[in-house]
Amino acid sequence: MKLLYFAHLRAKIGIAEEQLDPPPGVGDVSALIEWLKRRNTRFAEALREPRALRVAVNQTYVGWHHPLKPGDEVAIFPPVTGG
Amino acid sequence: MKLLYFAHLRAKIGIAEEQLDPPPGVGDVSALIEWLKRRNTRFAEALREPRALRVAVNQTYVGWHHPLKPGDEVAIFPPVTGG
Amino acid sequence: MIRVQREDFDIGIELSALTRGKTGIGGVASFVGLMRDVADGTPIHAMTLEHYPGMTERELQRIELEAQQRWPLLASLIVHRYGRLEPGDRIVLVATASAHRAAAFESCEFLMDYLKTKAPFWKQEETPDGPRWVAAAATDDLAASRWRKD
Amino acid sequence: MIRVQREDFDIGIELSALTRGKTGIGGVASFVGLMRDVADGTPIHAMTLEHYPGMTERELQRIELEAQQRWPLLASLIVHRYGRLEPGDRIVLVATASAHRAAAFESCEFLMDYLKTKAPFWKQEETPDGPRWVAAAATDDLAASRWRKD
Repeated sequence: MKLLYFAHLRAKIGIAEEQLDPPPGVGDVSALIEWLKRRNTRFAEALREPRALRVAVNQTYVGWHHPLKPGDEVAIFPPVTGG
Repeated sequence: MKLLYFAHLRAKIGIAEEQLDPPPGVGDVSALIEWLKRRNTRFAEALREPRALRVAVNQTYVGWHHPLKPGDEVAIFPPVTGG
Repeated sequence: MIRVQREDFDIGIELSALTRGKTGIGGVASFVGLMRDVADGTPIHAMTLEHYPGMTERELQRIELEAQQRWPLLASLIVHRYGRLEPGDRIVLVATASAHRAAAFESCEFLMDYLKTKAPFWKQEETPDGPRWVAAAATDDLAASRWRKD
Repeated sequence: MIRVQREDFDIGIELSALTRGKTGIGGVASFVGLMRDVADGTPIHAMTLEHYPGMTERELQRIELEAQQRWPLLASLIVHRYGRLEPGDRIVLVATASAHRAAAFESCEFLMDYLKTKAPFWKQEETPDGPRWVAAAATDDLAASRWRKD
């Protein structure tokens, strides 16, 4: 699975992109976020407030219960501020 | 008094502009229109439908009862179609 | 700023000049009216825009001032052409600049609606059956009426 | 048509290319977002726009398609820049063309509202106290929500 972090999430976590395979129990976006938060304090701090997170799977916005599969591109980022 | 006619009013009346002094009884826009209509059939035909006329005195839109004075620039034209 | 002219205009140059040095501007809404090649199902080869020199400028200035009083504009521009035009030609440019986009959009639409019902311009179209004067659209009166403050 | 690019754009050239040969177009509404030199009372020296390559293009295409389905558009364009910008620089151009002006204005505003809440761009501002990430505005969510068809 490819993970991408943007904007101040990227700055807080300290990496922009990583390849990783979460354990089999991590089946949806919500479970992935919880699992990431347990990795270390940087993740725990960056992902603390779920309402301030947006998630896209394979470059499409998804909800909290969207299922995940190996090979997915999962991006986690703050609300957008373009335009 | 300077009179101006525009668009299909001008085409129907056959003149774009004229200098004339209506008789003393012609004190407002409404009276001027009625007086013009009695001049000849071209005017009578062109000014037949009051709702299809717009009037400006000294380059400002005015209503039917706007008073007139010597030296005024009076323009009569159909509803505008610019933009 | 308002201008009534026979010549074409360049939107890029106009908007750059309008906003130059005004770094409080966050957005510029603009509208360009173009000449269509068909009206009410009839092909139109060309069009002549007649206007009332003097009053046209006064009306455009009055409309622009009203927009400036109703919205927090940092710049505004109306350029309207007259004379003979062909399909695809630019007729009018309206642009409004503000710190935020809502004021820019609203005031730009307001200016177009008022210009359509108040600025003394008249269009004569060249059709296969000869010239014809464009009739005022009831939809334009309706569009302008929604800005009235009762 | 959509484009995501580092380079500046010329509005006159963009709009001419957009409407060329399409003589059924009666009006083009457009919006240009510019970088302001102040935000929430703080002077801003410069700004860096980060984006999500790939998803940005997909979202802009999706938003454009939605506008084309909701309004009778004859042409549309979104150009959004990324990278470092300074006050007065152009950030975004949205343009919509239709036979009549109401559809052009509405769809242009719709595109800007959706772009502001959906396109994956993030702004980092350079302030006298150092860099700061721009927070999403609740007013943008509100603006986007009015287009929802319930």
